[in-house]
Amino acid sequence: MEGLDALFNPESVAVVGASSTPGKVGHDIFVNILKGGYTGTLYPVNPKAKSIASVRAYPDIQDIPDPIELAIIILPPRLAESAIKQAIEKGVKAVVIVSAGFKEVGGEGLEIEKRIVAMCREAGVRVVGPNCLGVINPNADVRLNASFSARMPKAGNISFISQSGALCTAVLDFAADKEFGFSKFVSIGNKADVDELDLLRYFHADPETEVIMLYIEELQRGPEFIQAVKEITGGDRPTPVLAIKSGRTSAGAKAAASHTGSLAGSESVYDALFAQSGIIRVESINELFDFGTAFAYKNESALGKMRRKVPLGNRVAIVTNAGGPGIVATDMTITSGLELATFSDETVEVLKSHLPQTANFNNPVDVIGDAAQDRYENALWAVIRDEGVDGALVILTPQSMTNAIGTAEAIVRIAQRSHKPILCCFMGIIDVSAGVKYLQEHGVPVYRFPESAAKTFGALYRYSRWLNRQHLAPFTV
Amino acid sequence: MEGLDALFNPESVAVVGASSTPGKVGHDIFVNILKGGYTGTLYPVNPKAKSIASVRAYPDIQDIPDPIELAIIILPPRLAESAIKQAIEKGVKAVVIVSAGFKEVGGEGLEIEKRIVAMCREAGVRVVGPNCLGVINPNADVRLNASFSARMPKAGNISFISQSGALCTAVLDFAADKEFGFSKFVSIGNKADVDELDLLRYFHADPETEVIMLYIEELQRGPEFIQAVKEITGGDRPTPVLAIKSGRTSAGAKAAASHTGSLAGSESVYDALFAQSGIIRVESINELFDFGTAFAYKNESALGKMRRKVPLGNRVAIVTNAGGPGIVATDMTITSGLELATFSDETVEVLKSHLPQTANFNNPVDVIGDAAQDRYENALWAVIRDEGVDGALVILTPQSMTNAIGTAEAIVRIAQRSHKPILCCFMGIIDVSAGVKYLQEHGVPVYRFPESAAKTFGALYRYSRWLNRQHLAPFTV
Amino acid sequence: MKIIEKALEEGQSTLSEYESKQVLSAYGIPVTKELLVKDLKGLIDATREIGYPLVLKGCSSDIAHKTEKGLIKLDLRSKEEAVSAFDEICARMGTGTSVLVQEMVKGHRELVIGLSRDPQFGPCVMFGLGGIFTEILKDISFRVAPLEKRDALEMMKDIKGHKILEAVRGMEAADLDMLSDILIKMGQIGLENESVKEIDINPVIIFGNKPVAVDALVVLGGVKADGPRHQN
Amino acid sequence: MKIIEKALEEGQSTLSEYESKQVLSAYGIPVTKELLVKDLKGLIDATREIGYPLVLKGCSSDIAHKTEKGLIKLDLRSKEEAVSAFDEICARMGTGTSVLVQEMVKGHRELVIGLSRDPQFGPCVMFGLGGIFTEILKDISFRVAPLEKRDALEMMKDIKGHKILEAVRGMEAADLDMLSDILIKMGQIGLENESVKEIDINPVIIFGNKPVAVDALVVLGGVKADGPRHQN
Ligand SMILES: CC(C)(COP(=O)(O)OP(=O)(O)OC[C@H]1O[C@@H](n2cnc3c(N)ncnc32)[C@H](O)[C@@H]1OP(=O)(O)O)[C@@H](O)C(=O)NCCC(=O)NCCS
Ligand SMILES: CC(C)(COP(=O)(O)OP(=O)(O)OC[C@H]1O[C@@H](n2cnc3c(N)ncnc32)[C@H](O)[C@@H]1OP(=O)(O)O)[C@@H](O)C(=O)NCCC(=O)NCCS
Ligand SMILES: [Ca+2]
Ligand SMILES: [Ca+2]
Repeated sequence: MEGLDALFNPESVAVVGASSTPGKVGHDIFVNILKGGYTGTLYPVNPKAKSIASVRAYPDIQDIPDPIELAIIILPPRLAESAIKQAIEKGVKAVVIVSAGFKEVGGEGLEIEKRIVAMCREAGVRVVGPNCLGVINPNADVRLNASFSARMPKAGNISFISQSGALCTAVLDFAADKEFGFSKFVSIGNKADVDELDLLRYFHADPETEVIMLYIEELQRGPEFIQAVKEITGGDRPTPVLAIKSGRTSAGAKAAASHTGSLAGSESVYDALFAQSGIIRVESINELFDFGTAFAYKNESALGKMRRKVPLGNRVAIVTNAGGPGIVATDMTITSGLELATFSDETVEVLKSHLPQTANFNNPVDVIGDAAQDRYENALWAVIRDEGVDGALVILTPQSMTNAIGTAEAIVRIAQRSHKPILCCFMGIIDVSAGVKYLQEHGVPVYRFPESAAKTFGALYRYSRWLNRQHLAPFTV
Repeated sequence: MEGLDALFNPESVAVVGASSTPGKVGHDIFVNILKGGYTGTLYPVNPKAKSIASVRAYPDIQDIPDPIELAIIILPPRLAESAIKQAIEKGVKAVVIVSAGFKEVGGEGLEIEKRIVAMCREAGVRVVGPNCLGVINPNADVRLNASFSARMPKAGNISFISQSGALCTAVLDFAADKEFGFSKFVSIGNKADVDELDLLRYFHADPETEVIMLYIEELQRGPEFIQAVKEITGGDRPTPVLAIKSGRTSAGAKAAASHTGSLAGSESVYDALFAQSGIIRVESINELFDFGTAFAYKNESALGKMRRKVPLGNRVAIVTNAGGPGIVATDMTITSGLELATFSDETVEVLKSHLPQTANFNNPVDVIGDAAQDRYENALWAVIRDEGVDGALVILTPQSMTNAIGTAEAIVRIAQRSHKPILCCFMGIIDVSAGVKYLQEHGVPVYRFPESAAKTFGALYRYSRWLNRQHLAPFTV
Repeated sequence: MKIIEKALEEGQSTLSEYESKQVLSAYGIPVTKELLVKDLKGLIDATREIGYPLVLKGCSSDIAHKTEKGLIKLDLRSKEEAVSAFDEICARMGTGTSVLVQEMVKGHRELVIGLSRDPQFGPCVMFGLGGIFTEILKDISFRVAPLEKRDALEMMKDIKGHKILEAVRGMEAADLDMLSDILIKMGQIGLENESVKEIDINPVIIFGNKPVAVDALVVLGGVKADGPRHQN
Repeated sequence: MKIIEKALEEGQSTLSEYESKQVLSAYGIPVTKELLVKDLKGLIDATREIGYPLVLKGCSSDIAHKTEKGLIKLDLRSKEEAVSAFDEICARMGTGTSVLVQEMVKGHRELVIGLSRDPQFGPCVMFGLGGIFTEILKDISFRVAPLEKRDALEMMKDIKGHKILEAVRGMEAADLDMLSDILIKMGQIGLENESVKEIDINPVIIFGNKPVAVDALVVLGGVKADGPRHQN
């Protein structure tokens, strides 16, 4: 893993092919690292320039007077090859090759790529790329933004691995818009050396990564993948993996002698692979973010340990102040393989003692449009304590008596006292924004629409079944 | 329809129950109308206040010295009843009852609601609500924001009907965020008088409405609904209707003697109803907006007439500058019931003459990462002219040579010369925002993710099949 | 219809299979060739008329789930088999039993066609995969009556297993015109007979390319549709 | 396995139904009771051993789609029926024909269990709805071999029609342990026999609550899996 440490947490970085012409990739990436506030030392390498963005440049990586841990290569293939030779001699631990024109174009590009990998493996140097967007580590100790994206994402506890560079940019923009934080962010391009499995293992071991997101077009390894990932997603300190696999329908039916053969598209195999290795397959980028937030949701247990909030069963309680969104949530709850919990008589009694007559005391609990925070607090506390309830969805729509921030505070108080997951839907952006912010700051997942909250609960439940499965002895499921 | 004109385009409005206490519904709605820049005359009615938000108040609607077309009632049920009696005497043409506490609580509330409706029908006065969020018409000639929402949406050509008031607020916020415009916006609450069918008919006749969006929990009418809506969605000047129907799974299986009886949940009936009346059922609010934009997409024909862009078939061409998103779009294209078009030899030749060797000349066309606008323009023009192509998806990811605005201009030029729909996906918010804005201003639908564009194309194709079906003689399908 | 009125007078809440098929037949829906017999002589006459292989079913309006009670004898190929099956059914059902003698329709494709009554929208027609799959897959679609032909064609396309109607595995494509016609007529039965509450035709077997109603159940007691709730 | 090696030597690209089932049987997968006969005497002996009702099938490794050629005679109930069916098959197939005499397994529930080989991940096991529904609904799921028991149980739950395994319509719930066992063993066949490229068992009929392989096809010529493409 040492090489990968140098990738995400290097003491020093050389950008080979740094350019002083704005708009060139070699310029922009250099400037993004510089402006991102990288905490190590950054060296531009360029044979013609004296300095790049005011930083003294070196004609060759070997001219740099200090040791270099990571080299970022932004040069066409042939130049890249000789630059990497020199970087190895310089003693780098890892290289990131951003440039395109390698395996993906075939011919000489492919040959050069092979030679580079052979050379690096021989020297024990890890290679990311080529044809990749770069690497980001927003952690305050590092602040490395070696990417095309001018905006460094917020620090968080979710790591992202992408096979598509183009998608990375879109995801980073999307994340910025949602103030979504990342632990590490890496574009793997052609996967000449470092691939998804290396990174899954690294992030599993990484204490700053709670959830791994993966965008993949094809996997690189064979059957070993299942065994290895099973350990990651369901072993001792499990890390959930959420994946988007594209290329779903592209595999046409093959000519085969048997029905089985003709039905075995690569997509059915990927579904199998994900099911057997405990990866949660996700349909869209929106969902990736929705699920990610909830999978990272943790709580301090009575013993002072942080533990992930996954439901022990599929019985959901809904607390809402409006009928319509309650129905929408109910629909999606059922569709997502969950059930509406049935409350104990005692719970119903408690609800009756706290809510007005016109409220609904059964699931979904309607605290009625004019509910302030106290009704939410009492109702949520009553249902979350019920033994027949495995978690709750709290829906708030802005109405005249609504106190979004007060309700958010109440929810956080209860969430801290219960190990059961509580997902929120605060509808509307403007009126409820203070409440939303408070929930986010306290790690409670909050969504804009009830469908999203319910669907996410379904994914959490799927993962909890996987954890259960992995911790039971085989043959007792 | 006269009563409904008074609802959306009144010369004068009285707010009965206007209040000077900020935070009270009667205060906020009054102020929202006032600050929204209503072009007619606005009168607060309040027995105790001299003025509300600096506007002279009247103790009673009958004290207003001028004629009143629309009365907005924000008083508890009993007071509402007598206020409406006086409004009728005053000669109003329509009333909107915002207050809750009527049919939905049963008992006296229900009785009062019945009496109000009877009284209004007798007098030929239309009633919206009760228990509704209000009415909005952002058109510059009217600018009526009689709602809880402080922000008036932009003017547009899509009208929205919602049975859930709570959802309205969320939708308005969401729309504001996306700079999405509305023609008319109405919350129908208990539907004591005006219901979805009245409004569908009204919006069909409304020249400012091109698309109708509907959020519904249950329909009010019987079989007549199908006949009436068929005319709207598939008749002479068809207006597409996009609907979210919630309550999908809530109808549990009934006890029935036959299998058919036990399988006939109300949801299967709604699916049937929508299929038979040509309503496009939509799964989420995100989709509602995605589809809405494309359904409103029009083009000036050679004769100078604006015509809606719907594909004549399901054969889609994809033009992209990145492989990954191209695959994602291909997947969703197939999943949405579409096909990837096969190009004629001629088209392939034209593509070859304009694109570099490493490009992909078959569908999806990959113009390669370093494409500027000219490659997009040449490739798109080549494929859109192909007789085997019914429309196109254009995907742009920000890369070093990308010219988002130039590409957007090229797309608009081509879109104006072709009747085939062209949907775009410009990934990323920041780098491509100028291009996105240009497309939006020129009415070309643009999405953030390729899935959305492909799925939307699928919905357009579904609608085009419906139009076809309705314009063929029966028994020849 | 007479047969329905008679059953209502006699307090029946369902029609027997025989009666149900008479209703369908009256609307031109193709049903199995069949005769109701009460004794051995009737049986022999009926077998001559219908020909082997045939099916015997103990017939009564009370019995909804015949299969489970061993009152159905399939694919009988000779007089001996027919007589012994008849005796067995009579033994199980007691004296005065009516037994339905029915042609055996062979086909691999089983569909369900049904009618239900929605309180708000009135009669609705159902189409889907039949046999045990009706329950297991619930692969069905509905349309509100009256159906246009294009509604009927679309509702068949709507089910996931719609390929079953195509030429698969060496079988002919099913006759979609005949199927549409059945669906339209089911709607008509619902519209014209307020006392018909529900109908199941399950299975409709595709014999060659022709649909045949092989089993049917008409449930009586149809409530009037609420009618438009709206009183504009 | 010997039987496979022999077939490969003889240049067969598939195993006959009889050979295929011997492979399955060797791995403990329950198959129909059956005998291969060449003449009338063999037929009579075999019918005695297996008992009526039974099935005759013209047997050859060349014929993948037997049904379409009229070489399958189902539900034969007597010596006469068996003999006339035998003659008909021989007439169609020519001299030296082998005919498979097989017990007739009755059950309403048909499943498919299969094996395929992914170039990257190796042998994969398939489970799904069988009979004509395999093609029509494609309601199937896969797992990569080797399967754990919980993989097998989950893959059965994964199909939309998984209710078919429950107690429906008066039928017993299917024996999930036996089914899991078959699925696990299919994976094992794939892992242990590189020359097996694909297997179809279709249908597996649930007889009572027990699965039985009623028809089977083993396709030979399995290429070795690429192996891990990664050379770390
Ligand atoms: C690698 C790549 C970015 C180079 O493109 P370019 O900017 O046109 O390259 P240049 O030849 O101008 O080289 C860049 C700089 O490196 C300098 N350079 C040349 N040889 C050098 C060497 N041996 N060492 C260091 N710098 C060198 C050049 O002088 C130039 O600097 P300047 O602008 O100050 O003159 C381009 O080939 C490429 O691959 N682009 C695609 C990248 C991509 O999309 N990746 C995948 C993302 S998902
Ligand atoms: C109607 C409703 C808003 C009234 O609530 P409220 O603000 O507590 O009502 P009040 O009794 O204070 O009356 C409001 C104003 O009308 C005035 N008023 C009283 N009688 C009046 C009359 N006959 N004519 C005019 N104004 C009158 C009051 O004096 C008061 O003004 P003030 O604040 O200046 O004193 C409330 O009952 C309600 O229904 N709320 C729910 C609304 C809702 O959610 N709708 C559905 C959205 S989806
Ligand atoms: Ca970890
Ligand atoms: Ca219109």
